[in-house]
Amino acid sequence: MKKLLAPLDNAVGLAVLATVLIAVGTAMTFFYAPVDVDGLNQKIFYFHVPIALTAYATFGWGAWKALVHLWKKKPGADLESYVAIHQGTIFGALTLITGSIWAKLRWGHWWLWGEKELVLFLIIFLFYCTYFMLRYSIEAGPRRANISAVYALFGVILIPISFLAIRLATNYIHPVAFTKQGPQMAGSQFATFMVCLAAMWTLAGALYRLELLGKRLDLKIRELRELVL
Amino acid sequence: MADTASLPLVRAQGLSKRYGDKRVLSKLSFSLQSGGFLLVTGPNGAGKSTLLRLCAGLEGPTAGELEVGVERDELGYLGHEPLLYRELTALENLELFAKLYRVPERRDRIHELLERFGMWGERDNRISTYSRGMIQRVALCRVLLHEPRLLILDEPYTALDAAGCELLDAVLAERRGNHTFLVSTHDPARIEHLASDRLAFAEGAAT
Amino acid sequence: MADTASLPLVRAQGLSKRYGDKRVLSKLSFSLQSGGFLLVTGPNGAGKSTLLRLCAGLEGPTAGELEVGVERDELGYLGHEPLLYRELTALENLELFAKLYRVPERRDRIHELLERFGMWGERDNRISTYSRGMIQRVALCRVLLHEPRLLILDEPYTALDAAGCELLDAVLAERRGNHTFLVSTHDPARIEHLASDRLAFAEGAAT
Amino acid sequence: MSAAAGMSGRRGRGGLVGYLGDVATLAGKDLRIEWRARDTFPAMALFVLSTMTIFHFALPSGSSDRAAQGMLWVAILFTALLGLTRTYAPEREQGMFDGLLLSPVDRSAIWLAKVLATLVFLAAVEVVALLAFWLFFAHVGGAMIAAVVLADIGLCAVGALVAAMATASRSRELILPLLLLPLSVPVVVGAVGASVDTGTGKYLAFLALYDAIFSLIAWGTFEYVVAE
Amino acid sequence: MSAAAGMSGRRGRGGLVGYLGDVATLAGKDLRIEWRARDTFPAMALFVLSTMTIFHFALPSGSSDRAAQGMLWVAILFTALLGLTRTYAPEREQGMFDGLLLSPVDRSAIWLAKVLATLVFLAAVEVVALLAFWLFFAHVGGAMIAAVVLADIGLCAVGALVAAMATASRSRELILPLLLLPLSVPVVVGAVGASVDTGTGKYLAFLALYDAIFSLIAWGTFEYVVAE
Ligand code: HEM
Ligand SMILES: Nc1ncnc2c1ncn2[C@@H]1O[C@H](COP(=O)(O)OP(=O)(O)OP(=O)(O)O)[C@@H](O)[C@H]1O
Ligand SMILES: Nc1ncnc2c1ncn2[C@@H]1O[C@H](COP(=O)(O)OP(=O)(O)OP(=O)(O)O)[C@@H](O)[C@H]1O
Ligand SMILES: [Mg+2]
Ligand SMILES: [Mg+2]
Repeated sequence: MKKLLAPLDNAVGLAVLATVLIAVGTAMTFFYAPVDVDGLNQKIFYFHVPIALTAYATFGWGAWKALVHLWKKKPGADLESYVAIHQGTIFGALTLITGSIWAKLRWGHWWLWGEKELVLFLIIFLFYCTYFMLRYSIEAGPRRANISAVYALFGVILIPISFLAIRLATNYIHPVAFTKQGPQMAGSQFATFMVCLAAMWTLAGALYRLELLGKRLDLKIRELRELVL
Repeated sequence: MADTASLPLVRAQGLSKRYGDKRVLSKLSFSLQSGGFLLVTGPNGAGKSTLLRLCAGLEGPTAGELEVGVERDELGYLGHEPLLYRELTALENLELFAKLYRVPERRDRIHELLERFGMWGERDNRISTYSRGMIQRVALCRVLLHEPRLLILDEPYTALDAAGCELLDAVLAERRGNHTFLVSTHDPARIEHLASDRLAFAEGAAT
Repeated sequence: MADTASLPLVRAQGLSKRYGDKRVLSKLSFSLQSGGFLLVTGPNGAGKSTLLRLCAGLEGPTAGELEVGVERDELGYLGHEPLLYRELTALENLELFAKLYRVPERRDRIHELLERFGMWGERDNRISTYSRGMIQRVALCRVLLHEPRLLILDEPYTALDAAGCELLDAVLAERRGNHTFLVSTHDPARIEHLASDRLAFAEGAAT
Repeated sequence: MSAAAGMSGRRGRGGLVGYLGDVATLAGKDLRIEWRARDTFPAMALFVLSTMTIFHFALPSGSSDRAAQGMLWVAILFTALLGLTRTYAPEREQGMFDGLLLSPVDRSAIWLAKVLATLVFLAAVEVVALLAFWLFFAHVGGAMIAAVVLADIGLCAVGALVAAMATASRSRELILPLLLLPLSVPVVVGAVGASVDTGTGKYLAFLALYDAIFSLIAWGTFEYVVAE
Repeated sequence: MSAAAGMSGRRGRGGLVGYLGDVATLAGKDLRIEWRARDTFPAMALFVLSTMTIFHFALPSGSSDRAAQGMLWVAILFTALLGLTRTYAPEREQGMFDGLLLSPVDRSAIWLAKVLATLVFLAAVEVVALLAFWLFFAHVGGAMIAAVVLADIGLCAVGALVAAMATASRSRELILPLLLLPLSVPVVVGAVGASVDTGTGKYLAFLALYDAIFSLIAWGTFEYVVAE
């Protein structure tokens, strides 16, 4: 079992897996899943939603690493948290892009300001953009790591709290596919969706691992140079 | 704490500090016994203030170990900044810190110190209206307020007039042996006779 | 301007300065010939810095007359603050002031000064990363940049190491006679031999 | 790690009473400085009034009740922002963060004191703002006052933490609104809801929840923000 | 009167060319400090976006076009305010007012340099804001751009003077909005009018008049504001 999961801890293995899953997912999207009442443009669902959920997942992962940093003082956790949030921001941007395309097709506008769900996601996205501004305007060191970590924690609490806030006032047109009654879709659609979700998560994992490798290498080189000089 | 006096109160082992690419302290090792007096000297930019800030816990080292065996309330640090609120009067500043440090018989203690440093008459004026030397005097009062076990003083003679310097001489001499000192200065001749240890930085930025 | 040397460059007549109810200078009179060197001494809080700020035109007197016979661009003032932008490097600071003061052959002049004060190697670091003594060195460069006719220096030896003090001794000695000086200090022994006039305040706040 | 990390200042300092005493001492200091040096109160009060005037010109006349409420809340939010920008001004300008961190008080006491001091000023300003609102725009009910109080607590709790973060960064004042605005979205939504919508109760409960959660986190994490 | 009041630094300093050279030197210094220390530009851009976004939670959905324009203007105003609040920060925090006043430049050059430096940043931010506005809300016409440019000039000219006054006063940042807001009401009214109402021309002319009058007054009086 451990051997089976080993590729998941390895950037190259993850990258290969992600490629395969994306290929399968795309194929299923266009050849297996039935065409919805919405027509062909509904196909974007299989990318838009997994990408959005991946963004949340990476933000969550970043917060978890932040907690590890603050709590266990584990060296390296700060970097992991940073990289996770970086990935989250990339996927967040993709969510906005895919969502906007869909919105243009479905609602005829790139963006609806009246729609609190969308605006809220934009705010959260801006919140994480500020993470980078904050981080880069503090000198590298333990203080920066701590502040970044606290900020990441705040973010992951802000997300559910904000959604709770706007759900208090119920009237939004952004659809809800997963309700208390379970997913509102056909089995084949659900299967495709799950494959696409797995594809996005492995993609995010691969990118996360790759960036981490690069950053760690950077640090190593700097340390070595320090020893030599 | 019977044998405190024989244990090192401050111990540095391979202590290094970098700012970005700039190496300020490298592989510094020393130890200071409880009751000792370490005189830190060296040219401008040598790293004296940096070392003192590290010992006070205001910054962390880049590498190496630094152990300082006192609690926060047993430490007194005087840096280049006076660490006084400029909008408050001398009395209000000292009251504030005396409360935070739980100084017993606060009022008497503050009176005594201000009197000694010649600032009692000015106690109700705001720090922002003081001259540079007057600020230094009040800063010294603040540091001595809770009679800390470890006194870290960065160029404490700065801005003092002749009388002020003599006063500080006396204050240091009185406490020598009971307290532990870490003092930096550009005029070592003045307090050499008090020092038990010496740390002389050789090169600075401006050499 | 043939007989400039015999005219007083600075002349005070019944000069007084109050802050609110506080009397800092009262009925002060003195005059300083062009080419003279006035040494201002006195205890903490006596009013030395206040007098120097008045002469630099940074504050106005409450009563009395004060005449300073130089243009703004012939005046160099070094106060307790270094008057440098902390976010800029030493080079950028000096470039800025050299441009504002229309210093001829700016680059050479800046190079020469920074070299002399041992700060050329640090020229591209921001002032905010300097040690206290390094800041004082750059502040001295700024004051000397345009070779002002009247130099007003408030405790210029502050924060300098032994080498820096000797350097400043030399700088002052060179210019003695050609420039006019108004210098306050707590260590008059160091520059007494340069002084042509002396102004000793008797009492300060902390006495 | 810092050499002082192991030094705790808590030993024998009088438990909860000592802690609250420290908070009171520090908050008293902040209020005194503000009062003496910064004329914060009249300036903030006039600011909130000017902002309402601007909105009056910017928004169409005859707006709905909801629009008026929204205006009030934006004004309050920006006033709070302006006040919070100055939260650590004395510490920062005078290098006093070092002084406080060296002293043996619990770090969270510094945060709590700032929250209290800021609350006092914000509350005073809002008395003015609500009075003006009542006179010129609409009736001010009990629910609205409750919403203001709860919103203030949340804004100050989060603000005092985030302002400490901003102080550590090079951008300082400029970054503070960026840090605080997203975090204040739930407050604005809850507060506007409580003052306009039906079902005031659930909005107030939500605001209280927000206050509780964020105060707890801020209280627990402040230490990491100010020290190494 | 100050002893130095009689000292003029103008003699033999190259007339207009020298004056403009000084202005360029000082403005360059300001831009460099801003750029280096404060990340002002990205911060302001993010701020504009956050502000425009947060209004949506406070204001009713489906607001009119005029309300959207108003929102844009409030965002621009607050951004300008935030930028102007920091105008003299380097001078104040580092005691550099003395340094500048001692130097032989004409005092009004200091003001002009500040105006230019602030304008550059404000203009850069507004490119972002207008782009966002154009993408998300409504078409941005030539009249609107003209209004923004004219309004900016007015805000910066008045702001750089008022910020100097505020710096001289004790409450600093807080008093600035207090002084600036009433002065900027005409700007807001004119700008909103120019971008929404018919008869754009008269509003633009009004803005230009405002700029001319206030720039002239500020230029002439700055000297008295900063020196004794
Ligand atoms: C710019 C516009 C959009 C953005 C920023 C956006 C953002 C998001 C986000 C963050 C999620 C994740 C979870 C959630 O909030 O429920 C999501 C889910 C979803 N989006 Fe969008 N979206 C946009 C436009 C659209 C459009 C136009 C449609 C289709 C009409 C759509 C359909 C969905 C569906 C079906 C889900 C799954 C909902 C669920 O989890 O129950 N989105 N979107
Ligand atoms: N924050 C910082 N960033 C970069 N370099 C710094 C920083 N702080 C200090 N330095 C550098 O560290 C060196 C030592 O500075 P420090 O203040 O310790 O010197 P010092 O011995 O106290 O000098 P002085 O006698 O002038 O007070 C200097 O070269 C200084 O430029
Ligand atoms: N703005 C002010 N408001 C009120 N009093 C002031 C102000 N500035 C200075 N003083 C007072 O004026 C007196 C002289 O101050 P000054 O700074 O000139 O002293 P000094 O001789 O330079 O002292 P030092 O040797 O300590 O530098 C002091 O008692 C001080 O309290
Ligand atoms: Mg030093
Ligand atoms: Mg003085």
